[in-house]
Amino acid sequence: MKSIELLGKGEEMHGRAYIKLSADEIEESIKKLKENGFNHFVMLSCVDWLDKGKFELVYHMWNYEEKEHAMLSVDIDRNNAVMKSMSHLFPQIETYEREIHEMYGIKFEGNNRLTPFLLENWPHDPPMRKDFDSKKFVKQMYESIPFIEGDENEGI
Amino acid sequence: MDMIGIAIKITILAAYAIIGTCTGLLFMGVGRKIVARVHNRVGPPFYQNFIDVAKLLSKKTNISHGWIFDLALLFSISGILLTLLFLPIGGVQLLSMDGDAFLVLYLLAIPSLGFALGAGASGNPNAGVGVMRALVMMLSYELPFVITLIALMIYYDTTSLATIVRMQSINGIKSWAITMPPFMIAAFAADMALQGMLMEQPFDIPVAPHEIASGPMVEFGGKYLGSLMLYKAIALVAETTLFVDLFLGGGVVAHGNFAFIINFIVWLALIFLLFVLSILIAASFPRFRIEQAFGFYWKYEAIIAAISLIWVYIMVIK
Amino acid sequence: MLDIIFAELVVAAIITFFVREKLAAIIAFFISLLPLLALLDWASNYGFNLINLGIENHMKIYLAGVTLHLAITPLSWFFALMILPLFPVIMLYSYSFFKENDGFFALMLLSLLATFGILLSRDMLSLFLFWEMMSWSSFLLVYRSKDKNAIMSYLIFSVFAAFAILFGIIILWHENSSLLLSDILNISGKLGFVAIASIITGFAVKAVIMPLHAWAPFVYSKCDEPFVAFLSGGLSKLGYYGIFLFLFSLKGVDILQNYMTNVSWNYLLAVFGALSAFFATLIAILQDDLRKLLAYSSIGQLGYIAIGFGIGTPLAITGALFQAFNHAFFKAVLFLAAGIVAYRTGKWKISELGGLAYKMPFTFMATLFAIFALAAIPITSGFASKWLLYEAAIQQKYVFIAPIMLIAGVGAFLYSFRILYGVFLGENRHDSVEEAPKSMIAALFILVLPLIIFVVFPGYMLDLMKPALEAAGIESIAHTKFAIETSLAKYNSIAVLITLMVAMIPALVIYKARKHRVTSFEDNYLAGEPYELHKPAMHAANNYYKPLKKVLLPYLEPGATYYFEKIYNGIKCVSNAVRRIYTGYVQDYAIYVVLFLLFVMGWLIWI
Amino acid sequence: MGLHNGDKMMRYEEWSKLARKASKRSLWMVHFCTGCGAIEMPPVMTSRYDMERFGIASMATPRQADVLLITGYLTVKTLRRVIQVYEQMQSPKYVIAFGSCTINGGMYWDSYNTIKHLEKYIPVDLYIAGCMPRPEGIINAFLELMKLIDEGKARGWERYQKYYDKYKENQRRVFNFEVKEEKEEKEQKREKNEEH
Repeated sequence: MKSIELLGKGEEMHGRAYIKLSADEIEESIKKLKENGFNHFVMLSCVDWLDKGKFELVYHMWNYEEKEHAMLSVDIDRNNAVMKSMSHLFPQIETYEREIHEMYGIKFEGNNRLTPFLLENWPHDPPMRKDFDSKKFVKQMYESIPFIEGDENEGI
Repeated sequence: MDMIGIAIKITILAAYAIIGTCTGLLFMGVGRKIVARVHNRVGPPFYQNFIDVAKLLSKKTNISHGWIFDLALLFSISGILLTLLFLPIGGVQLLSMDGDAFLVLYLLAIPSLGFALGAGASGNPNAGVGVMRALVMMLSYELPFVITLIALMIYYDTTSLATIVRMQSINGIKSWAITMPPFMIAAFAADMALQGMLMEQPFDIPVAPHEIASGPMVEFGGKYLGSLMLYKAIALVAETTLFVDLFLGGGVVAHGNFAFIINFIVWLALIFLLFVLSILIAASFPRFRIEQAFGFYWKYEAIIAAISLIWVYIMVIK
Repeated sequence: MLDIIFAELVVAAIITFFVREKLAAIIAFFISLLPLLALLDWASNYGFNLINLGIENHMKIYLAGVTLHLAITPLSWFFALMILPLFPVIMLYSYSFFKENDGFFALMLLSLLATFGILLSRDMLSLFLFWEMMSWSSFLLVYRSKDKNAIMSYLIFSVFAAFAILFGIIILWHENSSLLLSDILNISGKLGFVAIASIITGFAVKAVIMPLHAWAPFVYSKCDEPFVAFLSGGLSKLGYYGIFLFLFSLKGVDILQNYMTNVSWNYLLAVFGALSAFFATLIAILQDDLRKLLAYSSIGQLGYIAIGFGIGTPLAITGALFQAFNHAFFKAVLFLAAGIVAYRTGKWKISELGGLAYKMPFTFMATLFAIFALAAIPITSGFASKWLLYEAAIQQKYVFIAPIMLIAGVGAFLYSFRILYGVFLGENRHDSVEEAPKSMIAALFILVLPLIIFVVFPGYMLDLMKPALEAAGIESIAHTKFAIETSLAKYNSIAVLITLMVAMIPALVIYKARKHRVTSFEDNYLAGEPYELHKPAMHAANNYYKPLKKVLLPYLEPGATYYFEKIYNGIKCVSNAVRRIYTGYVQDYAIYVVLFLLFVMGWLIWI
Repeated sequence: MGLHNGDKMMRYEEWSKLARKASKRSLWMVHFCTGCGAIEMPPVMTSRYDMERFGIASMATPRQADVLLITGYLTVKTLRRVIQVYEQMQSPKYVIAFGSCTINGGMYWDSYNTIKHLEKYIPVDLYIAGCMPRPEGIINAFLELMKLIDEGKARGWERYQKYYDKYKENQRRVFNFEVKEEKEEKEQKREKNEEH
């Protein structure tokens, strides 16, 4: 796998290169891959390992010539989740970072558009985290809103 | 100023106004049926537009944006009724002895200016852009139409529609303007201009529902939209009658005691034919962009109209 | 009595220099009523005896051995009726327009004196004298705008006009050794042609006909509004007064015609008028600055008068005079309204204005009516004048001019709606604006009055014109009080108005049948987006006719100013070459003198 | 945006029989396509099912329309826009809700930001069951709506005016994601039985 040779580490998983990196190595490895062939930044995903107490950020990149998918994975601590922003490498990373910030609460330094994105005026803590109980929230919020009863001959 | 004479005249005018509105609404319903058949579907009943107008005028809440917005409603219906009454319909000169083709041309502008004011007053950006397109469209289709109009006037040496109709109906169909070659070209150019005037499909750029949310009519609802539909119906009849008066002898084929009814039927048939032609063009063309429409009218149509004008000028000079 | 009026005008002009602006305005207002009084008094000998103060209608001024003959004629009476009412209205308007009095009223009174003098002068010397007084008093008013382009262009074009007229007058004076206007008839041949042609071009500059219009957009858009209202409403009519005087009253047309028979000269005037109407309208559509737009629209509408004079038939001339009358009033209303908008918001660009209709309802109504008159909608007298011009063009079978005139008419709709939508309708971005002061509103509605009177009775206007036309040997066309009859068709304005009222009934029934609720501006359809969330920009007036501009600009680019730039560059390089001679060293000058002497000696020896 | 502040209440009875007949045969729907049901509309409009034969046409703006189609799940953010469109429509107006997502949240029953029961926020005249109903279902729904209008049962617009503040309260709570804890309910219950 070309990306593994380039970065010197990582192993092949289901036909994709899975490379484990630390937080400070991530920037120049993305730059390196970007220079030789991996010019398509697919997406930035985040996995919440509640029991291990960490978030796993995965930067997916794609190489059109080699037809190879490289996954650069970084682990960051779950409690004060802070990560450097990579939006200066690929502009679209800014949007992924906004969504992950809203859904997981990871703070990205250098990205100055961490404003509410999908959930307008959402006061609670980020909903995608494993410790957020969506069923209980739905019961408390949506069920608690009463139906509007009127006298019967008012149509349905 | 005998009162009876005036009273009769007013009743005739009122009768023709009502006939114009009903035929207009009927034609729109039949037009939707034809378009449906072209799309190979059943289509609404022919009286659908009567129901639509009744529903619109019976809406409970009518939202307006101030007194300038209401001007649209007042100017639209009164302006287009005025235009209809200044046209010779089926050989009957309603008021067309008192005005001429230029007056009708400028009377057609009153309703569109009224709409422009109403749309502007609503403050919606879609309305502003829609009115801009409507005015650019007016500027573009007016050039060929005006050139053909002048060709006719120079040939018949009059600007009054009543005299044009009379001179074209001396010996029935043979004396129609469209039978003469230069006027055939002029009729083609004028018919394309008619397509723009009626705002039918290829040229319904100002009221495009997808791009600018139906343009000037964005904030029109209830009785305002009802008045707009009435305006469109009467405008349909007025503009096609103008074309029939200019090129097809105003539908006057018979003279004599029952001539009135025959002429009326011929007039009705002619404007229906014209409307069907424009509906078929509408059903088979996608919408133009505004620059394309402007270029189409000022380049190609204007050249065609100019050819007919020069040809008529040479004929008249000789 | 007449000399007393002239004396009072001069005295008032001097007084208003030193008085505070409010008092100056009042003095100016009452003094400018005097010529109007004289006008109404003289109306008695033209079939309208209203008041008779016994002001005699002719006067002689003896000036350094030369007598200036001043007398009223039917033609100048009609033109005075069109121009002089503007002055008191402008004084009324500027009562609250100016903050401090820096000579505006004095200069306006001087230009009133000059206008009165031009209209009354019966001999060429007084005509030229008052024309010069008019030029420099209006130049000083233009100078107040402190804009280089406006000042330079106005100066150059007025000087060119003055020289052209002076050149013509000198030839005429030399030919038949008499300055009286009535003696011009017995001149013909090459000299006559040159004289009349130069005088007509001189007047055409002030009448803003296309190739000579380059000064108008700068001056109209930079000077202060009340003056521009007079400039475009009144002064341009003086240009047409001169053209009518020399072309038709003094049979200038025959002099031009029998010199060069193959070219029909007044058709040339009509072609220039048509071009100016067509191109000025298209340029006006694309403007963003309100005053520039009004300037080009004014050039366009004045083009119609040139077309009328160009066609030359009685029908065309009646139409042209009617159009001149309408233009004087509706253009003055539009410029004064632009002044009110600037007075209140301080902005000119249409894209920055918007939504003033609800804050300034009266100004909006006056502008709306003036716009209807400009766009020749049949409910205003604007239509009658344009209708006469169209009839004349068709009667003469002018195949090139008629379509251009009609298209320019339709083009007028575009920029007139631009003014209405851009400035008055749409989103209101000026909350602190309130209605204009009373005096300005009064001024607007006084000017709108004649447009209403002459839509109901177009016949009256033709009666007013009849003495002027007969004096020039043109028979007036058939008309009753309400309708105008021509050989081609009939226009019955009262039928149109009554039918409009009757046709309004169904509209009112529908309007009154259901109650309606007025919502605020925020409750607009923005594809569901609530307005409060982002407060998006809602005014679509910026770069309004973008598609039209994309199509038209390549054709309109090389305008008249393009040619004037070429002339300007030519003069510049010539003057550069000449400049090099003056090197500043005395020796060079000594050499020049020696060379010149050698040249002279050689010349003498050689003969 | 105070839609109905101080408005005289539009009574259903004031509506004449003829007007009701006319509005039944000429239903104009506003083209607001939320969720996955919008793709069912083109076959309804085009030649196979052709809704225009019943006088139904699609209009560009809410001002011109009578029927609002909610074609699928609604997130809280979209509900805010739907309510803005609903309030801009001119009464008498009707709402037809497509699919199970509007009835009880459908497959997003446990999602934190989709609306579960639409009639808590805007009055719904007609539900169409199905996880996106087929065009026949939609045409049948329109005919059903016509029957309801005839019998005078489709009075959603009147309910919205009558319980306007209740609807607004629900909408405010859902827009701010207000959560009612059980303990507050327990405290309220405790206070109630203390009073007794």
